[in-house]
Amino acid sequence: MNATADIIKPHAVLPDAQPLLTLKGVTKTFPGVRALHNVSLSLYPGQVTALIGENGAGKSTLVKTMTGIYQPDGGEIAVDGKVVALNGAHDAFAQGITAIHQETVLFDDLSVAENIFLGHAPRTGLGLIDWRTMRAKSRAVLNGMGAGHIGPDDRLKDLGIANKHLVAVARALSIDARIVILDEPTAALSAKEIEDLMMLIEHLRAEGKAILFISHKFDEIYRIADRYTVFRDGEMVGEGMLAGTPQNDIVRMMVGRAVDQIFPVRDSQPGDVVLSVKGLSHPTEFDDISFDLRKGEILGFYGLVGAGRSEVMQAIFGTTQTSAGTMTLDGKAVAPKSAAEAIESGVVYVPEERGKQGVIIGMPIFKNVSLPSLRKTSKNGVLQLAEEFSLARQYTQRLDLRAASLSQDVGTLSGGNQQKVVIAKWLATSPKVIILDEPTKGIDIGSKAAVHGFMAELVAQGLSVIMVSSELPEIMGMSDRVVVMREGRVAAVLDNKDLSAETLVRTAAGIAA
Amino acid sequence: ADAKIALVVKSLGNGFFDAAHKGALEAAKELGGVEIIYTGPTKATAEAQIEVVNSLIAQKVDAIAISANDADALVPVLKKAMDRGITVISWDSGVAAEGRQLHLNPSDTDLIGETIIKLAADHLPDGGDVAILSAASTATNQNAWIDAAKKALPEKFKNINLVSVVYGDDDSAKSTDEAKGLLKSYPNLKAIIAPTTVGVVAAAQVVTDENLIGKVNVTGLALPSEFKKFIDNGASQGVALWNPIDLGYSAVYLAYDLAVKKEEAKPGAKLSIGRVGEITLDDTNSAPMAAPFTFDKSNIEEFSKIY
Amino acid sequence: MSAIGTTRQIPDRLDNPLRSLVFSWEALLVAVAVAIFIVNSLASPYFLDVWSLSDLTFNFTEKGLIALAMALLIISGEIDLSVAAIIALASTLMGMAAVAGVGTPGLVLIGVGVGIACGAFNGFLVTGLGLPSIVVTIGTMSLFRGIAFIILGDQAYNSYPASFAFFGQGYVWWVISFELVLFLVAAVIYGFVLHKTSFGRRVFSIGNNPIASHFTGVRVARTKFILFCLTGLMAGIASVLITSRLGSTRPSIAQGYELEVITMVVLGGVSILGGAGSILGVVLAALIMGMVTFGLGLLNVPGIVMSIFIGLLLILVIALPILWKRLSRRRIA
Amino acid sequence: MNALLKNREIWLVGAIAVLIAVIATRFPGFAAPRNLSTVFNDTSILMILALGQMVVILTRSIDLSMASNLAFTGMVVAMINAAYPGFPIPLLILVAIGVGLILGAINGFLVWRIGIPPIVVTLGTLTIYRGATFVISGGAWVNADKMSPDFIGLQRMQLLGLPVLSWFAIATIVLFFVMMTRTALGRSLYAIGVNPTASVYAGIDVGRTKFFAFCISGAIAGLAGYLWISRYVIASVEVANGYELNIIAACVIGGISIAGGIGSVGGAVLGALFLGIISSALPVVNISPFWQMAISGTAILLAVVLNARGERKQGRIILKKAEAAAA
Ligand SMILES: Nc1ncnc2c1ncn2[C@@H]1O[C@H](COP(=O)(O)OP(=O)(O)OP(=O)(O)O)[C@@H](O)[C@H]1O
Ligand SMILES: Nc1ncnc2c1ncn2[C@@H]1O[C@H](COP(=O)(O)OP(=O)(O)OP(=O)(O)O)[C@@H](O)[C@H]1O
Ligand SMILES: [Mg+2]
Ligand SMILES: [Mg+2]
Repeated sequence: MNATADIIKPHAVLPDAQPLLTLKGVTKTFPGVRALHNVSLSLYPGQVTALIGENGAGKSTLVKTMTGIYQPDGGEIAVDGKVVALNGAHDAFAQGITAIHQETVLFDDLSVAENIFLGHAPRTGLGLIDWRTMRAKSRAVLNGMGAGHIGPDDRLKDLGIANKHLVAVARALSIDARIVILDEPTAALSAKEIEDLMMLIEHLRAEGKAILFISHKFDEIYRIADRYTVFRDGEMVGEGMLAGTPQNDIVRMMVGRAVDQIFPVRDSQPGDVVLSVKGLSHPTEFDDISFDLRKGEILGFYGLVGAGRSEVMQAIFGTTQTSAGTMTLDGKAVAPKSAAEAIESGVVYVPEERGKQGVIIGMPIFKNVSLPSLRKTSKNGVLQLAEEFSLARQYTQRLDLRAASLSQDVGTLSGGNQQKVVIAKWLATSPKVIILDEPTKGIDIGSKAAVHGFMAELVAQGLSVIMVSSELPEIMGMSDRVVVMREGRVAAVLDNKDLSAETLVRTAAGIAA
Repeated sequence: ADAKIALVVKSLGNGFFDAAHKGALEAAKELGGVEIIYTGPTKATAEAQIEVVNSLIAQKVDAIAISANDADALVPVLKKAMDRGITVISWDSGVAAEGRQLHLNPSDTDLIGETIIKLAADHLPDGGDVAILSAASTATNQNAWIDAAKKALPEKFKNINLVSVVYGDDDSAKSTDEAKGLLKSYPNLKAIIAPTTVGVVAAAQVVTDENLIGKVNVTGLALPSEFKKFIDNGASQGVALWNPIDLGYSAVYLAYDLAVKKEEAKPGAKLSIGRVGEITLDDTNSAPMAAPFTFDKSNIEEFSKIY
Repeated sequence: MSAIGTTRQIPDRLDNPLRSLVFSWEALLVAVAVAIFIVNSLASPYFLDVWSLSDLTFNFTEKGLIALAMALLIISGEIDLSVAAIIALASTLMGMAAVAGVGTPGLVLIGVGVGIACGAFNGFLVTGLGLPSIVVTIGTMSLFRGIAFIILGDQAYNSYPASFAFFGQGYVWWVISFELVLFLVAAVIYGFVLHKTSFGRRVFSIGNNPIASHFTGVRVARTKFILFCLTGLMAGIASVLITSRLGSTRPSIAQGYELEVITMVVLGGVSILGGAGSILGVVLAALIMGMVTFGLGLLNVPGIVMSIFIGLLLILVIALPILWKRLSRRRIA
Repeated sequence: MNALLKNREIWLVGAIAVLIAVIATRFPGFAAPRNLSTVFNDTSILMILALGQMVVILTRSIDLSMASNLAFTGMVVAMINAAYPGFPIPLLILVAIGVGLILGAINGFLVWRIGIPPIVVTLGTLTIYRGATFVISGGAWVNADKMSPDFIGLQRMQLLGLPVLSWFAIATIVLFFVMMTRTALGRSLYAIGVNPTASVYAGIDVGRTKFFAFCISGAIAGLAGYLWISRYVIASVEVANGYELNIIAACVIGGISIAGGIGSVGGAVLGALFLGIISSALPVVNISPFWQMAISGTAILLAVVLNARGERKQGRIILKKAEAAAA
């Protein structure tokens, strides 16, 4: 690997700014993985620093090191120029460091107030928890960030995903922090909520807090950040002021090469209707969903997060039961009552929640791939390992899986590679329809291109693809037609020829043109 | 040693069996050249006792003298022992006839049944309600005594009314709960008869706790050393038992008679048991040792020092 | 790192199979078993005797049979604490039938049938109603044995036909008992099913991630239901054996067996959290537990003291690999 | 009102009231306050133990060794009392709590530092602690006549109309209530059960908190050891054998989720009371004791079904129409 040649020399740091927090030579190793290697980073008051890097570059690991959840193997962390030891999250609180982590890490069965104050609850004179003050303070924090509709006594369980995210933000703000870290805070948010969050970040910056912002979305980064730091394979490979740095340069630093961000050009000529859905309904989640999917077509599903797209897909896949509606596949009526039946008929689903619903962590790659095809690889129910290996190799290599061996636990792979294993397992079943739910969510730019290229290849071979995505460029770049969903219903089915982003967003949000 | 004799008890730790062990050692010394293996499960179940017997078979002991947790369940393994040439006798709590060569009853079953009722009746000149708190529902000897007691009631104790039989499983907590239940359900209860050393202590403690001394008399079979307290405080007017030391002594003697002296156990046979005397086997090859002995205020002091 | 597009051959596996065999859990158990065998032979002159060794097997065959099915159940992420109660209920109903004059084949059918029915009941509560198996089976544990107590109370059944004695007391050949043969045959079958069939593969996948398995077309509920039925079946078979061996039935039969069975399974290297384990490990663990209890029994050590050894063995055998891994990691770092 | 109906404790109180009413129709004396206070006293030890178990279950763990711990500590204090009858009882209680705590700490240490799953650890110590009871006592029982009058008498003393044993239970309940609702440790116990990962992020040391949970259940088992032995006046190896499952059953009936994070002091207490009422009522309403096991098994199953219904996640409502209908 000859990467140094591509690295752009860091810009000079502004001389007048004193960093609030500095990391020097931080190293962190997990068994078999060097997540951080000799990393340095500075955060400045009143500035937003964007941390950029491919999946697995070590960004979240760095966040966890800065918040005391991981202890570095080497190097030092200094706040205000003084070296500190962070032996747990409370040490980080004490230093005024707070973070919204990549995973929403909250307590479903506890109240909002407690979610905000757990670990640093106000005490009475006797040292007991002072619930009254805690509620009052929670209300103040929530009101202060324009989230007054959330009550301190609400159970977190009963909140929607966006509100949960706001509670996470409130928690971060409840600590009088000087350093605020946001690790992919926008991944689960809709356009409007992202906008609110951006305002909040600007507000924090104006208050003089030092902010670290992590995202895979370049529009957000250019919108909010002042500086950037780029990581690759656990090393810091570049940093500087964002203004004047072209996106392409940053992408080159990230992946060590230039990446073609253009979506694959396809000569799409959809054929006959393969899957036809009519009036599919669910008591509470969606209603009267109808659409057709043609052979060799990529049908995009667009909508705001929570529009119910995943539920519709799971109904088609047989894992959610419907109350009304019919489906035909290749002209034959189907009504799958389980995933097994759907797979049998040729419909497969790459779920949104990869770790929970997609890969089976604890099992090696080849067993993950062969699981839905066991009938094919085994003889009278008796396993044939050689068959399984060859099946797994065939499909993972087509997807350019990066793995040391096929017997490696799938849990040791990066997110993008896990996604490839899930796709491989479905391809091995030779499906007619493949449903991809947010196929590139949280996936870095390189893997993203691979997945997109692969989708193009699939439809060229005559498969039909449904792609659920909340990313406009992806929807517009990949789909032949787009189904827009809003609040559990189909708002429109649009042809992708000369479709404007504005139309899409307006339809999804229900705003008249 | 010339002979290895295993004394298998229902459960280890029970004072009654510890006393029997003493007697067994005494017999071994008297006979000479006898090694006693004192063993048993900690939990009084048949399955656990079977594993103990299995290991004794493997050790090729000469004789097994067992007080069984279950009259039937132990039969197959004891038969196996006999097939492998081991002398098997039961004592205290017996096994079915095909599982042993002879059975040594601590006393005559009918006599015990009658005695435990009599202990209560003696202090109830006008009659009244009594209840029995037994050990495990599977305990052979207790069940035999209760049957005998039931038989004796209409014949000899017309004014005594047995209202209930409950089981404390020789577990002090369960026995306590059952005794309390009896007192609650039968407010007119005059006596609790517990023919087991664990149950009788639990019942006496309950009567003491509920301030029913003088109203409810606890009686049954008890080891004097464990029960002295309740004779002293009046919770009990008197209890009965036989001498466990003699019982252990006799069991070893009989096992020795059969295993080493090659005496034959058959109906009518007379066998000597050293200082205790001699027994005659009945047609089920069993024999009683001695009449139960009653302990009350007059003699408890003296016997509580012995066992 | 190669450029995108060039295909690389991903090897099937990296580690040497021989090496992983030597460092496997089973190897550890074999070492423990051999050590216990040697210690037993040295400690007691009676241990190395064909009849002793034959009698020894009775200490684990019944529990071992249940442990085989329990291993699959625990690997799938569930547990069944009611197995001993199933034994009691099945034995009670067999006793009732025997009193009514049912012959030996009928009794076996009843024992096995009751076992399956109880297992199906557990399976229905867990998979049909979606309840946690640990609490469900704590409940059915009381319920099943409770029914046995209601039926039998303080009585016992002991009028089994003479031919019924064969299952728990009979020998197939010389010192080889029927129970041992049954256990070994069942072990081979279970080992084959778990490790060599697609059913077994699905059991592992369910244990590792039930949701993803469900999304991959594995019929999770059905598979778990089958596993509960299998566990019930094995408890039913064990009930036939133990009833035959004791020649009688009490409602308190097999009390406390459930924890011994689970100990056996865990000692055999099955992860209590599901997703990992092997039948060979369980068989070795059964053998180890049998040898420890029998060996100490030969020295007339009370059963309760033996249980200390079993408890220590359990914790040590689980702790050793964890500590070993930690140590070797520290050495590398 | 709605919130009130959702409250598990209210349901349990209702169930217990119905149970008492049903029993009272067959045996009127049962509902008398005097009798109910006796039932409370009889259930005290189970309530105390259930509270200790609750703390552990909340953290997604389980302590199967409580009954063995109880037997061991009970034997220790009984032997001390037999050997030194003059040893002050309050000190002896402290010894019991201390010994129990040490045994609990051993469990906690193995869970925290070695990382063995709690069910495996306590399955092991379940047999080890009971075996140790045999070893220290040589298998011999300590009988009532070897115990000092104070040892036996303390819990039987009346204080404000209730036996001291009941006061032990009341004090434990109050202490646990304050601990679970008002202290950082109590809230941490809930938090690590609800979401262990989030707890780490909130600055809670999950392993150490579990360790404390086991220490608490151990100390409780120790206290219960003294109470048990002095109540049933016999210390043997077999004391409370198999009782661990009763303790867990009380927690389950009380709505403490085996998956952790859900449960309350009130629930544990009521769950124990429910079992206590059943076992004390059966004899008086003349139901054969042989029915007891089946009845409590059924009660456990019913409780599990009902609790699961209460916990079942309400589906998200996306459709506006459905939302209106549901409101
Ligand atoms: N707890 C852990 N144990 C082992 N390996 C880990 C652990 N956490 C992270 N890693 C590994 O460390 C590397 C860096 O992971 P990290 O989560 O920091 O990446 P990231 O930059 O945040 O990626 P993403 O953009 O996908 O969030 C990856 O290879 C990951 O697999
Ligand atoms: N109330 C909630 N609490 C937690 N997570 C939620 C909640 N609502 C939605 N989510 C999560 O947010 C995501 C989107 O929800 P869902 O998939 O049901 O709707 P969708 O319109 O299909 O969304 P998407 O555009 O992400 O596919 C899912 O990952 C879901 O688990
Ligand atoms: Mg990350
Ligand atoms: Mg979705």
